[in-house]
Amino acid sequence: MSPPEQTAAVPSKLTPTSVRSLGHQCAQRGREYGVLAVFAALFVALSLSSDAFLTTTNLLNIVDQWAAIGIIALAATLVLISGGFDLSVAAVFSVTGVIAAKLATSMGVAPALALGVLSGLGFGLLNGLAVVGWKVNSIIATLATGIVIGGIATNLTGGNLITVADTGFTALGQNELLGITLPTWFFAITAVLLGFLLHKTVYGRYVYAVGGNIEAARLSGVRTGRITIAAYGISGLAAGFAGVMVASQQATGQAGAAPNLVFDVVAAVIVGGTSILGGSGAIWRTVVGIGLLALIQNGATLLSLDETYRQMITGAIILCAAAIDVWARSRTGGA
Amino acid sequence: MSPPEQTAAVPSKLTPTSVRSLGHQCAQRGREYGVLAVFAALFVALSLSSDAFLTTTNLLNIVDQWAAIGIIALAATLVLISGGFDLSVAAVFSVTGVIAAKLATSMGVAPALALGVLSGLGFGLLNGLAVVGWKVNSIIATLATGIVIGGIATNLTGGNLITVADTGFTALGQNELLGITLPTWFFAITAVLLGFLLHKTVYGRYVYAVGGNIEAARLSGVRTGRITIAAYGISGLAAGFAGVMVASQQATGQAGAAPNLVFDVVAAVIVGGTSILGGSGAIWRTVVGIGLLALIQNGATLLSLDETYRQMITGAIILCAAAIDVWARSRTGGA
Amino acid sequence: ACGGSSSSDEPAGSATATARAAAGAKGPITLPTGKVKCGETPNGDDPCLVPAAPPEGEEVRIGFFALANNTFASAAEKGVRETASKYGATVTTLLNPFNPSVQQAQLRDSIAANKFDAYIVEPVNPPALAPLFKQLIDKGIPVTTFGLTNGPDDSTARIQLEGQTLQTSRTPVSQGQDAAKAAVEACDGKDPCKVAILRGTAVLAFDTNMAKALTAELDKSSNVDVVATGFGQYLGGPSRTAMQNILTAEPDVDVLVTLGDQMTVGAEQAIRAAGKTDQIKIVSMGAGTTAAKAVKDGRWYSSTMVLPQNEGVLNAVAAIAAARGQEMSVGIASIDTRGELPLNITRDNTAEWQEFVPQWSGL
Amino acid sequence: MVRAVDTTDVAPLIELAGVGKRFGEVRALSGVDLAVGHGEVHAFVGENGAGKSTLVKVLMGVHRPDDGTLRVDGRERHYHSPHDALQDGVAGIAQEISLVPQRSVMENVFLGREPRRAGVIDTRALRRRLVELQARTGFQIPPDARAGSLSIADQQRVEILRALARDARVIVMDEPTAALSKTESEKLFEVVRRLRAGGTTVIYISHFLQEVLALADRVTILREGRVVRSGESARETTDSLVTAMLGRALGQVFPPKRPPAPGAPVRLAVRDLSRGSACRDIGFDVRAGEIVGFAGLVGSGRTEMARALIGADRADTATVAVDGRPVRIRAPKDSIRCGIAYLPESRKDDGLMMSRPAAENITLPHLRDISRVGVVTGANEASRCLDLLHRVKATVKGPRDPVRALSGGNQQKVLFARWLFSKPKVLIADEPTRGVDLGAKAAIYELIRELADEGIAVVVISSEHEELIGLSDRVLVMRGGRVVRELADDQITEDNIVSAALTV
Ligand SMILES: Nc1ncnc2c1ncn2[C@@H]1O[C@H](COP(=O)(O)OP(=O)(O)OP(=O)(O)O)[C@@H](O)[C@H]1O
Ligand SMILES: Nc1ncnc2c1ncn2[C@@H]1O[C@H](COP(=O)(O)OP(=O)(O)OP(=O)(O)O)[C@@H](O)[C@H]1O
Ligand SMILES: [Mg+2]
Ligand SMILES: [Mg+2]
Repeated sequence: MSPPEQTAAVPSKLTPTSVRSLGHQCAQRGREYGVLAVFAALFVALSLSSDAFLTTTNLLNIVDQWAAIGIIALAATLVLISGGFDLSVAAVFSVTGVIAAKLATSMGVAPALALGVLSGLGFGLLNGLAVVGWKVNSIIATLATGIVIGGIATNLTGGNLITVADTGFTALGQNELLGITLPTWFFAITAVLLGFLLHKTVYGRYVYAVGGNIEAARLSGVRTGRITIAAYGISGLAAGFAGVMVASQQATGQAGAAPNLVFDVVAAVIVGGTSILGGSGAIWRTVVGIGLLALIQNGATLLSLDETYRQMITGAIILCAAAIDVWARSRTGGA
Repeated sequence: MSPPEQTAAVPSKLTPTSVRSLGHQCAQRGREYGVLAVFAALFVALSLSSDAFLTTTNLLNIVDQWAAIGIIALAATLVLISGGFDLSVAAVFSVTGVIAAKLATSMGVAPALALGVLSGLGFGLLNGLAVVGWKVNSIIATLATGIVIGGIATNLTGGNLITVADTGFTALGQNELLGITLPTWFFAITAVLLGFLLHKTVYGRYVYAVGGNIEAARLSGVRTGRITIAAYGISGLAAGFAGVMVASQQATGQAGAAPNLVFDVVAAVIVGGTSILGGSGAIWRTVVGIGLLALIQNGATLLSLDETYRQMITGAIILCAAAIDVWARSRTGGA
Repeated sequence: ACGGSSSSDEPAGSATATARAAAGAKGPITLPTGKVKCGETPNGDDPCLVPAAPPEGEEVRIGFFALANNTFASAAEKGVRETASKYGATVTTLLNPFNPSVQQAQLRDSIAANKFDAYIVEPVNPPALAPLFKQLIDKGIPVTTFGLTNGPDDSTARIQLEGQTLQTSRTPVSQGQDAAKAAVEACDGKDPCKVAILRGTAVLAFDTNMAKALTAELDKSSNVDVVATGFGQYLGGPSRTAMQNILTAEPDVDVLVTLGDQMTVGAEQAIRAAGKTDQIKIVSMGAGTTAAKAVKDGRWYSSTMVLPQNEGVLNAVAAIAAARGQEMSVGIASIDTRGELPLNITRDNTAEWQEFVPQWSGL
Repeated sequence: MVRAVDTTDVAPLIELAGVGKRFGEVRALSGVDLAVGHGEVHAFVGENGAGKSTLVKVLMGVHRPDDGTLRVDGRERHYHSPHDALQDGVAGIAQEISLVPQRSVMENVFLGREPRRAGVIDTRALRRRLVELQARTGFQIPPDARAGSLSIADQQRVEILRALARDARVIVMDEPTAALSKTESEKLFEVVRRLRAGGTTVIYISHFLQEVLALADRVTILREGRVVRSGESARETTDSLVTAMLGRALGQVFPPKRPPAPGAPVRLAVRDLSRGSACRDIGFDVRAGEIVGFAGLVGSGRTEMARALIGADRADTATVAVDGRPVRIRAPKDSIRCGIAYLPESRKDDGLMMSRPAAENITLPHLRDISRVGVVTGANEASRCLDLLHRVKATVKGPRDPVRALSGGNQQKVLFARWLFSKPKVLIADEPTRGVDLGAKAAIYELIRELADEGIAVVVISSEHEELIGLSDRVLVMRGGRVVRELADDQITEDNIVSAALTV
């Protein structure tokens, strides 16, 4: 979020640019949305080339399918903006589903689900502590904790699926509200909540500051450690929630449930245009990034693209989207 | 490379510390090698706990097993130091093996192998061009090209294995020289070559400069684009070579041959202590990083660790190694 | 539009099914391995419940959902495509990288877009797909599954989803048990007989159950001793590594059992490099091209029969027939379609599979 | 809070006793005893590497001292982070500019002190307060500009605004005027005086000793991490400070001018250099042995001119000749090959590889000279770098230490040494003595003059008029991207420069 549209509050006589700043800002606004343009173009192209695309069912399906990855990616946006990486999300996603499914067989469904989600928060906070307390690079720290957590998941399942028949258990992932599946609602709610958190609150500001220049943030009195730990906590919570949601949807807890999750998540966030260097990015960008990946996959199925071409086209679109976004933004000289 | 051992650059009459600086430097040297200490500790522990560990066969086996990943990780070190990432190596690894195997069925073995390796170089250079020319973040660029290249591999194989019976084809991966397998030799040679390139040549200096401060490098007359492109080229070449080597070893070309390759490669480089921020790192670090991962895997089998515990212990050791390395280096106040 | 036709090194199946099949004709169905025998199927339904050929009718649009970069799926696809082109059907392939959500999405999107008249699926995570399958069955669109068992219980080939048209699977339990039989034979006369097992991964239920059945069966023989378990990711390279490490830890292994030919290839390299070719008998799984040759040459002791192309043909015939109105609900352990062929190919029973053309290159 | 300026009766606001701090084996501070009173302006002076920044970082909670105690209001404090210090009302500006480059000026200024309601930022209050603050200081920076896109000087101003926004009792300023022009600095002094009048204590670090004497009530001199003496500034003179800092008296700061012979050849000729609105139609000559100074207000386009000239930014039009031969410069490598060396104004952003040792930083542009077939030949490099560091009077303790571990001034000297490695034909130095202590400044001036004497054409861009006056044979004054005035010999005076830079 940027502050409300307004020209320079203090007319600066030093810069010859201030008179141009209104026009400049408009241009900048437009150009910041490079990735959105790519998304829109793909959307239109699919609408034209497949009758099945622009139907309520299909569009709702798309969101529902990407809800879990989306929720994780939204939280990952925070982590990336704070200058870190969370590669453990795939493992957390699996283990929380396993925990929920396993507990559901021995206790009430509701506490089982809740404990599954909370375990995600716990793993996330541990990640944060490792990164902050031991000062270990986040990629290596979360790669390592991911392996450990994956081991725990395997251990809990013994290599099997844990199937839960209880309809209470499957409600979270399968039920609908106003004709829209709960996962879709959860995705939307997460986007709004995290968008608010990141763009309107002091905590959000600090996330940007920590990622942009941690030393500056520290000097300004920001307790950077807490900010970072909280970001990993949120990431773990989101992965845990998504894991439980999918376990519920699939009525199954499974170790190694999401081999490509990390790639999808990172791709979604970065395609959206959030920088891996930290300090810049936005929630809407990740929503668009998820949308782009979702459209590509959906389109491939609808147009019956051969697998090999699907892969090539997916890669090409991601690359082009990133390039166009870079190009559009470079024209503003801005972030 | 840094200047040879020497005390205070400027014999400063002002500082009382110069007489102590020799001792300081020794201490600093020792501390820089934190990760090496972890490696040594693990090595000793394994020697004591398993009779089978400290045998020539086992040690040679270990190196041979990790030769392919090692070769790729060595080249990835260059890319990381230059401030980038190459996530496409797994796909390049697969496709070059497929290309070599496929061509070997229709042309001479030697040109088939050579073309396989060269295609890796080609893909690498294309990665470099995408990163430099389009200014796309390297993670997203190589993620995308990786998907495209994976698609090409699938397309070439049509989902099958490509088996090559020719013994000429398998020589590269299976033959021995002086009782040591060729892959082991190749790994050693790559380490020496890239170590030389990175630490002794002008090109190596430029790699550090580009990763350390690209604007400073540019203002110092470094053609940063070429340096970067070359780094990706080397990475592609290494992945290509490793891919062909393994295809030869297995007498098989296969799409999707290395699902976890990227994780292993990144883990090895970062565990060694090369920074993902660019500008610092070293070839020996990656050799040690590979060694650490290899010891963990070998040790787990020798000690018959249960799979789930193996995962947990692997993760824990990686995390500890990274933490100890950070701790040791923080004590120098240095890089 | 989809270029999924198989590559040149795939052994040509001897598909000679008669195109003159009358509408709904019953009788022995002709598969690439020859004619199946009816009525002798301990593990499931009678394969002859599937019509010999589908009735004639309108073009059937088949959606084929399987694993990407998977030789088993490719071989099955080949069977599907050949059958489809013979009986007036089109095939669209949608692959997933062993990812349940991707497969789920592909199915949902296809259902929403009403793309196919019949679905042939290799189900990655059956519980997740069940609601989608029910939706299809309710609409009268046939669903057939192959490869992996479509249901929570993968010890049986019987159909577990009501209304499903056909399931062919080589159940992990029977597969593990068959491999165990070969291993026990290989251990004959040795006491103790040290066995090493090479699995794919620890996180797939399919793999876990296969390994469980295998060890349970091996435990029944008092002389057999499982001394090591490794993981080869169903790939040659990691298998070689795992085997090298196993041999370092347990130098006097007598028998190696792997859960896939491709892993065996890697493990064999390690055995050869360690100079233990004569010491270790290799029991593999898949009966692919490589395996058939290795067993004939006496390098491997055995390989357990897997017939992916048969599964493809059966699925396609059933899917097309059902789409044209024929009703059936058949669950077949695909091994029951092997006709005269043995459960495990070994050197001793070469006579029984002299003419056998392997259906794939091996897992 | 006591608002009395008289500090004699009251316990000192800040008291340090026996404070020591080591980095590895480097003793940055040892046994520092010091008292800072309420409402005073207290200056720290000392050579580069004397420990000034380390000392204030201890006060600001950035570093934890290894030994000794810190008391604030008579109570012993152990700060774990700047947050703790801020709680006590101690805020500051670090020497190295540290802003969040991707975020706006407004966000940077109020970082850590956002007006909020239940955790939600009150954007309107934020904007209002910034306007107030800007009015108070006279610093005018577009509130929505990205901090990273500002010039160094503007960034410095944002830092100052941020420190002021804390409403702190103690404000530490570590070389706040290093990047400011004279007029800008004057404005800052006003602010400092007003703060003092309001009872705020200001700790002030600067290498501009006159500035220190004019502004500070008390001054503490540091050398080698120890306090030499601490006392009222009224009792000090520039010379007494220098003597205490260096341990010796400093002779002449500026070397005598030796203008080139009238017939000296023109080494650098520039015509029609334009780049957008930042610099327009610039033309000048520099002769062998001549030092040409570029003066102007901050933002007048001097840096832009230099960058366009050396090919760091693409010029719209440019005609450049070196030694009479026209050259085409499209990238910095071209200008280096033509013998033009450029010392950038921001050592952190454009100059140094912070994680690499000094020697590697020095030889970066000259690797071709110390390599054979692409292989760097090491020994030669090390010894030459040692000589150079010596020549610029840099104190570099561990040759393998990354330059990040050096004090700010020593970093600047490393950068300077870079361009002495190979003898260039033209040297363009953009703020060459920024953050350098007086002793070293004299050495650098000496060096620049020596280089000129060797026949190099030197361009010095500086915001320190004194420096331009003392050093230059000729001064060009820029305004709004154009060269508006050329001053030679006697014309080079403060008045002339200022009037040319300001007059419309
Ligand atoms: N983070 C650090 N790691 C290692 N050494 C350091 C570090 N910070 C400062 N030093 C060393 O401590 C000493 C004092 O440095 P400091 O930055 O306090 O000097 P200074 O007086 O501020 O100098 P300048 O005028 O150049 O800014 C120097 O020798 C410096 O190299
Ligand atoms: N990144 C930027 N974006 C927009 N305008 C800029 C940028 N950098 C500089 N400018 C503008 O270009 C003009 C010249 O700036 P320049 O930095 O060259 O001035 P200078 O005289 O060197 O002053 P300084 O002391 O700040 O270096 C000014 O109007 C300035 O506002
Ligand atoms: Mg300082
Ligand atoms: Mg400037």
